[in-house]
Amino acid sequence: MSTAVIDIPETVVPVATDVTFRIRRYRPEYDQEPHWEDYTVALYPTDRVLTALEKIKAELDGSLTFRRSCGHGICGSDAMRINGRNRLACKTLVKDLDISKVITVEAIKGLPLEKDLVVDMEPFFAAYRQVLPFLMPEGHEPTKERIQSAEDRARFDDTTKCILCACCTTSCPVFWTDEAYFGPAAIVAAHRFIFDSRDAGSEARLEVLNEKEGVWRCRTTFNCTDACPRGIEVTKAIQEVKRALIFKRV
Amino acid sequence: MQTHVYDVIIVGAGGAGMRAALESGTRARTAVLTKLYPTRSHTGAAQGGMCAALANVEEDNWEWHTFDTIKGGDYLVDQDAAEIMCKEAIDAVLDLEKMGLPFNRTPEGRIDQRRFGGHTRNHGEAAVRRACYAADRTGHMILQTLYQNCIKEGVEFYNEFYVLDVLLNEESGEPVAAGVVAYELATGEIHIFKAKSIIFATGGFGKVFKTTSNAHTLTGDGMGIIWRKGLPLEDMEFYQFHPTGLAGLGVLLTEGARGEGGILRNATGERFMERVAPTIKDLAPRDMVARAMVQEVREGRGAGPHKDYVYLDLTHLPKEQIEAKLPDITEFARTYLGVDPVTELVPVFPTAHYAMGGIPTDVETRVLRDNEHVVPGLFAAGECACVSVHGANRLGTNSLLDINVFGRRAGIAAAEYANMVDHVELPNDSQGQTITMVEMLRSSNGTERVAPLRKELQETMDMNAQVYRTEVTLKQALNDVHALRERYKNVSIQDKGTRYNTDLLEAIELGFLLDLAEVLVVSALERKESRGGHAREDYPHRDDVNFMRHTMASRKVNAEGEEFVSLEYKPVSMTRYEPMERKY
Amino acid sequence: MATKTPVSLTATPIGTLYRGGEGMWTWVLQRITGVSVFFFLFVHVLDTALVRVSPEAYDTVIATYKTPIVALLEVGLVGAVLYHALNGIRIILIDFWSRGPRVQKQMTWVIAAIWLVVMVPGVFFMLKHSVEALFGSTP
Amino acid sequence: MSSPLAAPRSQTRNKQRSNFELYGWLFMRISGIVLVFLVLGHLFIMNILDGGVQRINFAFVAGRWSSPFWQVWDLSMLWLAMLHGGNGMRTIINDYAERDQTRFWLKMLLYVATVFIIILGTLVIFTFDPSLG
Ligand SMILES: Cc1cc2nc3c(=O)[nH]c(=O)nc-3n(C[C@H](O)[C@H](O)[C@H](O)COP(=O)(O)OP(=O)(O)OC[C@H]3O[C@@H](n4cnc5c(N)ncnc54)[C@H](O)[C@@H]3O)c2cc1C
Ligand code: HEM
Ligand code: SF4
Ligand code: F3S
Ligand code: FES
Repeated sequence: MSTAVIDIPETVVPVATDVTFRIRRYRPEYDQEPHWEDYTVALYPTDRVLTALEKIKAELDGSLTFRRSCGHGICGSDAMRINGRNRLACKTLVKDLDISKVITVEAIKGLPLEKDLVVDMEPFFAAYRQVLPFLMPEGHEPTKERIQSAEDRARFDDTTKCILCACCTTSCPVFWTDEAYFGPAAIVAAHRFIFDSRDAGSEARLEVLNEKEGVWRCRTTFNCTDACPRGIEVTKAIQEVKRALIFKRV
Repeated sequence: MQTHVYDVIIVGAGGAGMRAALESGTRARTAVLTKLYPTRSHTGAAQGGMCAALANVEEDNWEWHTFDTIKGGDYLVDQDAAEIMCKEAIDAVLDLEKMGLPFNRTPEGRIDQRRFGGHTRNHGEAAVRRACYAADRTGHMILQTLYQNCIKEGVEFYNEFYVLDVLLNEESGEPVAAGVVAYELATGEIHIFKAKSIIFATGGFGKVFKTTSNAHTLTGDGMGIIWRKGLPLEDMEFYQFHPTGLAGLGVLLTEGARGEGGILRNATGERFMERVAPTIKDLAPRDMVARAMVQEVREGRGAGPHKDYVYLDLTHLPKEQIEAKLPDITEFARTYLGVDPVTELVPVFPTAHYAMGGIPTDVETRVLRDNEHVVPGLFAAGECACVSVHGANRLGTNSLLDINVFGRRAGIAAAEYANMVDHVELPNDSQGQTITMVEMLRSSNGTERVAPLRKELQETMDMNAQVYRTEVTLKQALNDVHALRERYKNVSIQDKGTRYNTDLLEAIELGFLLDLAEVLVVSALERKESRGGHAREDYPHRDDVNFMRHTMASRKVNAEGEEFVSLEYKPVSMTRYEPMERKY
Repeated sequence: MATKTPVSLTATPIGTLYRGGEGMWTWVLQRITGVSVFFFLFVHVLDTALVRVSPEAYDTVIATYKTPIVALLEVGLVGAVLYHALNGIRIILIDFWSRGPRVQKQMTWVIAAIWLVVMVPGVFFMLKHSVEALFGSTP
Repeated sequence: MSSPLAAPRSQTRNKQRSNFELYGWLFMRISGIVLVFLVLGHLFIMNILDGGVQRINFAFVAGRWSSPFWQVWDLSMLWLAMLHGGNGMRTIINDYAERDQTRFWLKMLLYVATVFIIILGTLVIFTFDPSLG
């Protein structure tokens, strides 16, 4: 009874290969301008780009600077541009990159570059704070929990997954040229509350997003959706907010 | 150097820190100092759930929850604290719901609950549904919800400020909290924060181990700072190894996976937990499951090319259930191991997970300087604290509960204390020690590098102080740690700049890790029994006669000026529950 | 092996080009075609306004439209407007059709196909006129 | 909200209640749909139907604008296309002009040019005198 018939998976022992990373370096105290530098380290196919950066910092150049914490795609610290696309270094595996070529790594675009792969996140969080990302319920506080049906809960599930990594906002061509644009991440945060059946504050949030730098700035380029490491359908969420505005206001 | 003055300073913006901030922010002038942006804190990684006897899906009560917590903690739990936590659990969950946390719902629209390891009905009869959850990202939702409410309340944050020292002053010969010293990552500047109350909520120190579910940044800074002040740390030998880490990586797969019906199997496909815990099988407490897994591997029933892991089997669960309730861990397995849990077995092995020990506090979260006295103005909550509600082994979901219940209590206690007293004068040359430490590291030409030292530390800890320990292995670990501490004196860094110098901070963090590793190992050596997460092969049984007591370790300096770890003990507080043998 | 080499040859201080997907490139094209058509329209209204000046003036300008070079430009214009219109419809579907965002990549390939299907005969007819005008209707 | 020393770039957004951007966005879609028929129809007739550009001359135009149907067609095409294109250009200027000054003047230029063309075109269609020929 207790012994089930199972297929024992076959396992191959991986080998390490040399991989070259071309990293865009900028140290404000020494460099006038950012420049590229190549580093070669031995990696296993299952290693993450974050592992490579850790290795480079440990073995080659301790001054290489980047943010990281959780190491498995949950804290949102290590958004960077790997081979021209925004990704989390800890969720990008060596085996998914073409290592016959040099792999480029650079900071995300559109936020002020501070050092190497570190950018100033304050404008990003400022936009987030402005969409009133918190529950604004109505009426008396119930003694027990508020009731919410499973369907109502599912309505905004996708956008609760956001880890505020900024992959989306800094992949958005509109944001690159117009830093005042709230950006997809802030809209995702607003969406999470606008479509929460317990919330009564959508009016105020929609008001903010109806401004010049709000949702109407989005040109549906889908870079945000492609970049989101949590698989959130960002553009879809933005469109839902646009439609909510249209059907409320027109 | 800048000086800032607040009523309450909270160090750490994880679940505990922000829950505290929400309380103290409305009562007193509060600032939160955090080395990470708040939403990067490791509370966000917690997956499975947060327990409270809501009885939304089946009969339950907080008294059963208390019993489970105490039994799960192998009777080293302070029972008065456990009672408080389990009683306040219900409001803690409801508060979060009112703040907007999107819990999963029952068909009636109530908060849904699921099973978790060690949580039982009527004192161990059968597993009970007690864990409130939001898919497998409960911690993420808690962290986000708390941060969102901090924005709502206008809590002040100092992001990427590393607290490196706590300032104590003497008042009639007793230490009193006066402030903290922080290093601003962006500029390299030192800041002094003068405060009446200080709450430490800095999280765990899993990075002393190599295989861990913990973040790179969980380096036990808060505990290390307290330690260096000569204040005690409690029960540091009790470290929890979570059974289901992705093999070789340590990335966690929540116990909720077994709560949903997942089964552990060895290389032959046998459900070995049936042998170990016939009643609740795979949902036994973590220490027991982790030991059983290590036994399977040791006895040659491990799977894989090196026979060094076992399997977590979810393949019999409906795909929809896996995708609805365990989406994130499914993705982890797919991303990092290329294994699809819906159709394949997932290789798992215990991973260093949670520090039961930490800064000793009373139930009002006030930090103890010995068995009786508190340090006025100093508070601690969350994983860095030891109340002790987890005793020798924490039950799954009780930590998210702990950070909410005691985080809240800390916020209230700290603010009320601050409203009663005046600022304490800062000690002379407050920033001196920190500046010396930073400058020494920055200017050192030593030959040692941070990364190899850290690696060697983690390797010896994994080898010698993990799930099973003996006198021999622990002595080995202690020797290694001592040698590494010597070499650390000769460490140097490559980045000599002031802005965003993560090289420097990693060196400082390594210093804390080395200190804490030593405390862990020394405490473990002296606990000659097996209890909860501390399993000594040379003393395989629990010894209530000699060791039903908390370890209180503190740093002392002997006549020759050498530092050493001095151990004292504190009685366990018992109310209603007599120690029994732990069987499930 | 672990090595470190500064790259001096490709030392571009600017970052790499962002490797966006279909969505980004269709938008870039939408923008380029939109602007081109706008400027064409500008000129086109001006030249048409010559009908108010005199028939001769108008006919002289229109004559330049009939040269092969301009005929090619004209093909470009039709291609641009057609693309812009098709992609415009795609965008509107993304906006108002709830499944739109999920199938936007497929829609990109659909409009590419329609564009080709229309342009191939279209170009043929447009150029046929110029070719005939240049070389006489029977070659 | 944020710490006293941080907040370097936090923008103050001007809070004017207006649905202008919303209407602009809607207008782009609605005019787009109408333009599909008008513009594509126009191009088809002009470039492909018997003879294409080759047959166009003063007389051809005269023939067409003697019918109110074509007058309305061309007039709405002119207005919709210019407003649609003009609004599109406004977005583009908002995106790429880096300084507020530049942005302001570019937009002024755009508005003047657009209004000029619309008026000119309208005048031409309405005051066209086929007898000139
Ligand atoms: C993968 C994983 C899954 C888990 N799942 C569960 C679960 O399902 N249920 C459960 O109950 N528990 C779970 N736990 C345990 C639980 O999540 C943690 O114990 C708890 O979140 C700790 O919260 P905290 O607030 O104490 O610390 P953290 O969230 O770790 O926060 C620490 C904070 O301190 C700050 N900090 C640290 N050092 C400094 C310094 N020197 N200066 C300034 N700031 C500093 C950091 O910036 C951070 O903000 C899990 C843990 C892990 C690792
Ligand atoms: C033929 C039918 C047309 C359709 C269906 C159409 C549709 C669209 C749509 C949907 C947009 C996107 C607006 C947005 O993203 O908010 C757009 C943008 C634009 N259109 Fe059109 N359009 C058409 C014709 C024209 C014409 C004739 C012109 C020129 C006068 C024009 C110029 C522009 C410009 C300049 C933009 C802005 C591009 C940008 O912001 O990236 N369009 N069009
Ligand atoms: S929406 Fe996705 S990409 Fe954007 S911040 Fe959130 S998690 Fe990151
Ligand atoms: S990338 Fe930008 S343009 Fe819209 S669809 Fe995403 S926000
Ligand atoms: S390190 Fe946390 S998301 Fe990558």
